[in-house]
Amino acid sequence: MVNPLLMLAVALGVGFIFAWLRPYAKTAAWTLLYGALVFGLAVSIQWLTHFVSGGVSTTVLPGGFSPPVGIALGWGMKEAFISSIVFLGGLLGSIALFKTWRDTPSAGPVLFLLTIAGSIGLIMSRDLFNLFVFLEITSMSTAGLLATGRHHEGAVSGFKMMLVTGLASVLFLIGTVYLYRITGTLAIDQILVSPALAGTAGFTASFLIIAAILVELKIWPANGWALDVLTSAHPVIAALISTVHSVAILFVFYKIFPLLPPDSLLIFTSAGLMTFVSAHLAGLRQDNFQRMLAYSSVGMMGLFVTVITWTSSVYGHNIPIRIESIILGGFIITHLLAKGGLFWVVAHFKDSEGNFDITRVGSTTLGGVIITGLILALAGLPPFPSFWAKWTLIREIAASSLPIVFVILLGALFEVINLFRWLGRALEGESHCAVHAPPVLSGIALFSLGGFSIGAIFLGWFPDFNISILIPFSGLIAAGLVAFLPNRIQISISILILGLAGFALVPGASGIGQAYTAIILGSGALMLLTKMEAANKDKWQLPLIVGTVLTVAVLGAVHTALEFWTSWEMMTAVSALLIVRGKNAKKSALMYWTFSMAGAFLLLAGLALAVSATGQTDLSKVFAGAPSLSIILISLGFLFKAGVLGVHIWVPDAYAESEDDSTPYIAALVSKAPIIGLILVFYYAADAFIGPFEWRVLIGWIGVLTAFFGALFASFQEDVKKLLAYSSMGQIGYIIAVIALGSYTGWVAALYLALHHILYKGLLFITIAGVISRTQTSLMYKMGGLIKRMPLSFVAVLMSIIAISGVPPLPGFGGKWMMYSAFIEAGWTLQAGVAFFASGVAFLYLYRLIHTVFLGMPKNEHINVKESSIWRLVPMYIIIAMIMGIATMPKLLLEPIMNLVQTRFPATMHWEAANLISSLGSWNGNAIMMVTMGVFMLPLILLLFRVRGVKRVKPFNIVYAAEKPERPETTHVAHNFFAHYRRAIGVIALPRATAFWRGVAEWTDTLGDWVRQWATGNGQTYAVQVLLFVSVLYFFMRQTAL
Amino acid sequence: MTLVSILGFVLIAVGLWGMLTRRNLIKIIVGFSIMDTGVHLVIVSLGFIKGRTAPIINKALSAGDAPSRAVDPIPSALVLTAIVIGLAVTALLLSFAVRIYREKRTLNIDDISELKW
Amino acid sequence: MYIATKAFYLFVSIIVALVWGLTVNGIVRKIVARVHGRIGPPVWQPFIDIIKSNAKRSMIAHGVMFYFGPVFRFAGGLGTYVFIPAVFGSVVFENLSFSGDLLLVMYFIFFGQLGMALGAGEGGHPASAIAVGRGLAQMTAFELPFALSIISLATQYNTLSITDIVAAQQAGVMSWTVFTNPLATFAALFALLGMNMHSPFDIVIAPQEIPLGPPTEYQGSLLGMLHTNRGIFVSAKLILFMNLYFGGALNLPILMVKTFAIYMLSVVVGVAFPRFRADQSIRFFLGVPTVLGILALLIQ
Amino acid sequence: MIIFLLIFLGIIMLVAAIFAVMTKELIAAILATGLIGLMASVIFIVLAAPDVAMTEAAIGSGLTMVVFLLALRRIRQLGGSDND
Amino acid sequence: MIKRSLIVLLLIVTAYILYPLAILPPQDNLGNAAAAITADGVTDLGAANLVTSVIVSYRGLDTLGEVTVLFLATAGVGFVLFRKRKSDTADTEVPRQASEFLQTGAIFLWPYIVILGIFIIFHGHISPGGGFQGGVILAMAFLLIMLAFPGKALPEGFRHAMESLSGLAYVGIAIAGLAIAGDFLNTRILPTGQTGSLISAGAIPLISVAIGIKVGAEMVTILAHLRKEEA
Repeated sequence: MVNPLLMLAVALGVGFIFAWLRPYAKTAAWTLLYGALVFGLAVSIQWLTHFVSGGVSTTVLPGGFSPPVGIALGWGMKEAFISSIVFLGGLLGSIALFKTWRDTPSAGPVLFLLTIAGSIGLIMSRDLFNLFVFLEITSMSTAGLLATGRHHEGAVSGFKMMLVTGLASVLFLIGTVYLYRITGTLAIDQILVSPALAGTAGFTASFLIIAAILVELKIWPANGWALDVLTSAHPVIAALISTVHSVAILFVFYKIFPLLPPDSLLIFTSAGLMTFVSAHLAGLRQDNFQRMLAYSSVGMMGLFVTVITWTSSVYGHNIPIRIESIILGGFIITHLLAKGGLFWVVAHFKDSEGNFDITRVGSTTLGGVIITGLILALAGLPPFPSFWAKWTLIREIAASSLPIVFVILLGALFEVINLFRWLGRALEGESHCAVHAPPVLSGIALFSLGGFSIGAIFLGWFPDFNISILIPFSGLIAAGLVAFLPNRIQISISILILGLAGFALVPGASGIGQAYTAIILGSGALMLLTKMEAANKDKWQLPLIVGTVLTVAVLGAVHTALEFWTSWEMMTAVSALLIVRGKNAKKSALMYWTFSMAGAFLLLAGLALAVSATGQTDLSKVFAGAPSLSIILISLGFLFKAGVLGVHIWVPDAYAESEDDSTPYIAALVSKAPIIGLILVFYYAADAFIGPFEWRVLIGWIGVLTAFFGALFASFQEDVKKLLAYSSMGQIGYIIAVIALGSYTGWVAALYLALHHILYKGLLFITIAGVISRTQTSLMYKMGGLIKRMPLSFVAVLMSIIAISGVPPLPGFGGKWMMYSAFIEAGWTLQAGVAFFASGVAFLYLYRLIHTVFLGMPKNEHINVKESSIWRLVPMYIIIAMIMGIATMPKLLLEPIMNLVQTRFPATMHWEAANLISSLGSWNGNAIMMVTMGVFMLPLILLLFRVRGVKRVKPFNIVYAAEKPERPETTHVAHNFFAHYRRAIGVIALPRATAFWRGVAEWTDTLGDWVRQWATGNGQTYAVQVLLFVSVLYFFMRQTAL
Repeated sequence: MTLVSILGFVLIAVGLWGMLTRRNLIKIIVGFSIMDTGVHLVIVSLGFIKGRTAPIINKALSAGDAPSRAVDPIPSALVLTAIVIGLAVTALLLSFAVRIYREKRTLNIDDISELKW
Repeated sequence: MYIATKAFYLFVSIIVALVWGLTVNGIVRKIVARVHGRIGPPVWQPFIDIIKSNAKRSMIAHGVMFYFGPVFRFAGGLGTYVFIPAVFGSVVFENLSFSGDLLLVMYFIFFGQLGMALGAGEGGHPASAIAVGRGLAQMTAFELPFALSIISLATQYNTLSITDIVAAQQAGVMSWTVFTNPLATFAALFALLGMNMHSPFDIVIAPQEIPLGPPTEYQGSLLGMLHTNRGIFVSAKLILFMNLYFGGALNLPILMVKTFAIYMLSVVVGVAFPRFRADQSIRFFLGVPTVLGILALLIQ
Repeated sequence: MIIFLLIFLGIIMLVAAIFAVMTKELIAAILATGLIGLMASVIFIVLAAPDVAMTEAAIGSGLTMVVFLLALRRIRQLGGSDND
Repeated sequence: MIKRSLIVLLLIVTAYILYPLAILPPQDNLGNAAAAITADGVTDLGAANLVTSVIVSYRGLDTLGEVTVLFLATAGVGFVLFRKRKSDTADTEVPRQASEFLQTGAIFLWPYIVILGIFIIFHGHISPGGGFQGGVILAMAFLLIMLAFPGKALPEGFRHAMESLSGLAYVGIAIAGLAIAGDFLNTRILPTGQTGSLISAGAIPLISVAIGIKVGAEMVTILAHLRKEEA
């Protein structure tokens, strides 16, 4: 094995001669430079593999003297890992900078290389003064590098950095020499065991050292300088500082924090948390992408400190290597690859004036894919390493301290909102000038792919994770790879993918989940047929649709809590991406993302709590033994995702602004994810989970109120897609309410309603998408009289509104019947009343939907629209056939559902021939169908006898005297159709939730603004803040330590 | 020696005061430099033991006597390093100041805070 | 054989209900006129209307849905009626109540409303659309107390079957729901006022401003069918109320007496009060009647 | 005896330091800094650290001052003044 | 004013924090490390000046780092002040002649200063001084020339060569230690010789020389960078 110090020596040597050699032997100089980095990487990786396969850590003694007289350098697995990271980041960064370096002075590459060398020294050294020297090396070299930017900001921030790090190193130095004075040695390992450390002087000296490192680590509030530095530096340099350098300093912290007594760990944890939250909070207000990244980097450092000190406070010195590798390793790799990658993106897409416009990134497909990958990796989504890290971290913390979980998740929420906001902007720029994709881009692709594959490696550490859960990704990628094929072939392949996924997933699932997965995949495939109509304008859409269907479907096939959380996150991410593809969907998608993520994090907290409380991984056992609080958190998460009253404000926009062709999948399929989630929770959870209050009753009320307000809001919409969105909200409300009932009838009703919702909401959205594509508007009052032009669509809408409203004989009635029966059985009579009112109000919007679009006066501009294409009509009528089939033979569908539900609740309904008997009444779907047909046919036949006398007139030919209105639009009363209703009870339909959440957003923004103003930009103020930080920290520390 | 270390700390305080309150970049650097000197004094004072001599083996100090008669050589070594580093930092700070003046025509630290928030 | 017998019984039952419904309508019109101080139309005027309308040689159609509107409406009326057992214990008037329960009847009422609204919509006359909007809005409002009342009943009798509810009221006058559960009954009676669309809740029809309401565009046998439906639907509603709240009927005369009495209630109120605007009537139904309904649920 | 020397040097250094921080004249401040370095090197000799004393004299007072002055010179060339 | 009071307050707090350190009583015995060095330093390394032993050998990595810091400062200063303009060659022009007194003095003095520097470098392991001190003195000599004869400073190429090669030599000796004695920076690759004589202490003098040249060259370069004319 190569002596690890050689990495350092080679880097230093090359650094010394590069500048001199370059004028004489250009190629040799560059070869040496890159050679040094490659050498270092190779050595580190060689050692890393050595250690991973069981090698023993060693100590390197330069000069051959061991402490206390000499300097000891540690070299073990952690060191090798971090140094691999450092060299990898350095190598990639230097490649990215090559073009810049070619025509600037040699100092650039030299400083760069020496930063790497200094970082290696920081990683290896276990001697305090030696650390001081290497700290100075790295801070001098990074400060020098800041001048690369060629703007005065670089010099200004370099000055600030030198000022603050100078102050910090004075503190460090004083602490160091006093520790030497007290303990007689400079070696950390000897100091740690020295009895003299315990005294006041030892404490103070240790405190100074650690405070200095915390300042270098950019802990809030002493981090204003770092933000300025990362903002003003050349992005690749910023990447170096924020990843390589910071990680090295982090490792220093890791080595020295045991100097202070264990009681003080909580203070470090809090400081880290404050940094994490405040950075992301302030990041919310950034309109400079690089500065946002700076905040994000700072936040990451806070999280690192939290993780390190927290694990140490729980496990002492015996932190399980697996936990450390997953959490710290995962976050560090992500930090290096994803954050570094984003900084690179900035570097690559900067224009000649140094301005960065993120919309240019998304202007090419590759660019879009890359930035999506990087941002998702940073946001901690599967299968990237950070995802596993986040899961493990939250699970571990949940075992001991729930408040910390919430604080972390709050910060993480700010972060993901922030990241997605920028992703939305990036993907917006489809039409900008195409940027050709030079090697750097492929380098960034390497970054994200690297993250991806390393994430895959992480999988091996999770026995409770079945790889089949990642099938959606394969599907997404496969569908993406065929995006260049002609449309219809592409769709056929997509349908095939869904089928294959079905073969892979369905057999492994069981019970309700199995049925769910099969149904989702089947209906997804059916809806995909509609895409055959026309060539895709948007290459992304189809893969994302396939991904959405698959991620929603896979939820039914999970067995463990981790699998569930994974598929949930995938579903959230992919569906958000699908929404953001809409033309003006940036804001709506952000809102969707925000609420989905908030829900997901509640879910995560709940799951983590349940997993750590039960010590189980299997979903059934986890839920069965879960504490009440975790059940509450989990179901709250689902309620967020379901968009129940109070958090519904994302629903209309997300549905309305997503592409018309994507909406069916979101409305019909994605909306089922929280339903299956709730069902799974309550399926497995013990009946006694109710806890301090009747949580189920509360959910029930939330459900029926959601149903009511969904219907009410829908009645006041002018946009047909928003109307349908609120309608979905309402329908989901019913389903949630009956799930909350937790009774046999309720659950049969829930499953039945959910299945129907897929059918008729899919049907409606497909049909309406066809109408919108023909009329080019989604505003209902701009349509009218389309029954003449699109009769088949009219019939489809008619069928679905009859089904939704629950009017017999269509199957909607069955759902309503079971629902009321279940409510009344359970004694939830008031809820039943509200539900009934809701379904009454539903008539308003349903009538409005069909009337203003299809009936009434046609608009002049729509005189010549055509019927929807055959590719829409076929799936539409397949669904209609299914609806009719169920209406006639409800038993065929209900019997399997009842069998499924019987596994959880004792049956309270039974069949007598075609008659379904509940404890309260009976329902004979078959007979009702017959009777309805009969009573319908009778008058029809009577009327048909008189058909001779019928005189057909043109639509405008109205009013008794057959006069023609001059301006047909004046006879169109569709706008604000239910004005009187609004006058009567509109006051309860005021957008209070919207106002509330807007208030929350504004307050958060204001808070973020306030936090970020802390970074005044004045270097001297930063120095004062450092001193302030040190002083305050000292008093907190004293509390615990002395 | 306590007296010298206290002197060192006082110098650190004065330097710090200069660093934190002066507006002129050069004066800030002067403050920094003074602070550095203070630190050096503190370090050397820690290595000193009353009545002992420099740790150089010569006629006055035989190798055998060194443990009992020489002062601690390590703080001296540390200070040497620290002094050189201090100079390096000062030089770099000054070059930043020159650069800032060149770009912005000001040496007032309040005028170079446009990178805020 | 069974089906043929059943169909025959059903036919008889429907004819009886239709005739009785039309008669009641005629009587009420007469009474209202007298109260107003007019002579009023003859009692058999509804029959005349039907015949006259159907006798028209030609009719205008705006399209298929326009044509279907009255069919839906009439089917709704018929359907509602056939799912209600009209006379307790009678084989002939049992109708088809075995295939569904109270919930079915409540939702079948919507069937006709919806169909009519659609047909009227295709007519394209603004007055129709306005009227439908008002009608639907008012319907949602008065259905709420009615639904609360029904739910109260369902918990009271622990069944949703109409026949069972009637059976439970056979122990004597005091076992009628109106006495055992007066709150629910009154909530429902308020709702009935709305259902009958008499003054003060006749904004939907609003003969003066939007002639006739939804059927504005209809004439000829289409209008005739609507007239026919009015007869059968009135019967269905009244019989339903009678069954639910007033002990049902063991034979036709009792049925006639009870339904007439129930109908008179709304007429009396209608004559006494001026018309409400749509929003006023909505607020009205969401006020006292709904509170009554909620109390009925809570007090049990 | 030595203690008085130290006190004397210390007072000079303190005065110089306060002067350096307070004065408006940059050149004077720089010279005062150099003086502090020089005094410090004397103290180092007293503290039996001749190596440090040499270094402090050469670097702390000598080169540092030169570096300051050269930087100031450049600033002056750019039109800056000696006062703050 | 609020800021000032805050700073005063902070300084008081800082003083409070540092107080336990400042009042530590003077020690009367050497710590572990120092005791070991003073006891075994001479036999270990053969250098009479234990401070040099510590600098060059015991804590040689610090010194390598320190040299790197200086190198970084040089590179950084050059980089920060770099301007893609003709004025960068200003140090070859002669903007202003120094006084004759200075010129004469410089010519007279600088050989002595150089010799002093070299002496200090070479005697670093036996008497006070060493690479740093000597290097700085060398730099002073060249500074004198630079001041007296603007434009006649050390040629840039030579400076660069010195900087680079001395640094390389330092690293080379360190690696030689690894190759020969098995430890990076091991100075005992050469015989330790007679303590107190010029040729003794193993590779310490060699490293001192490398340090001396390196420090001298770096200092001169820093000064040269700073001396360039602004236009």
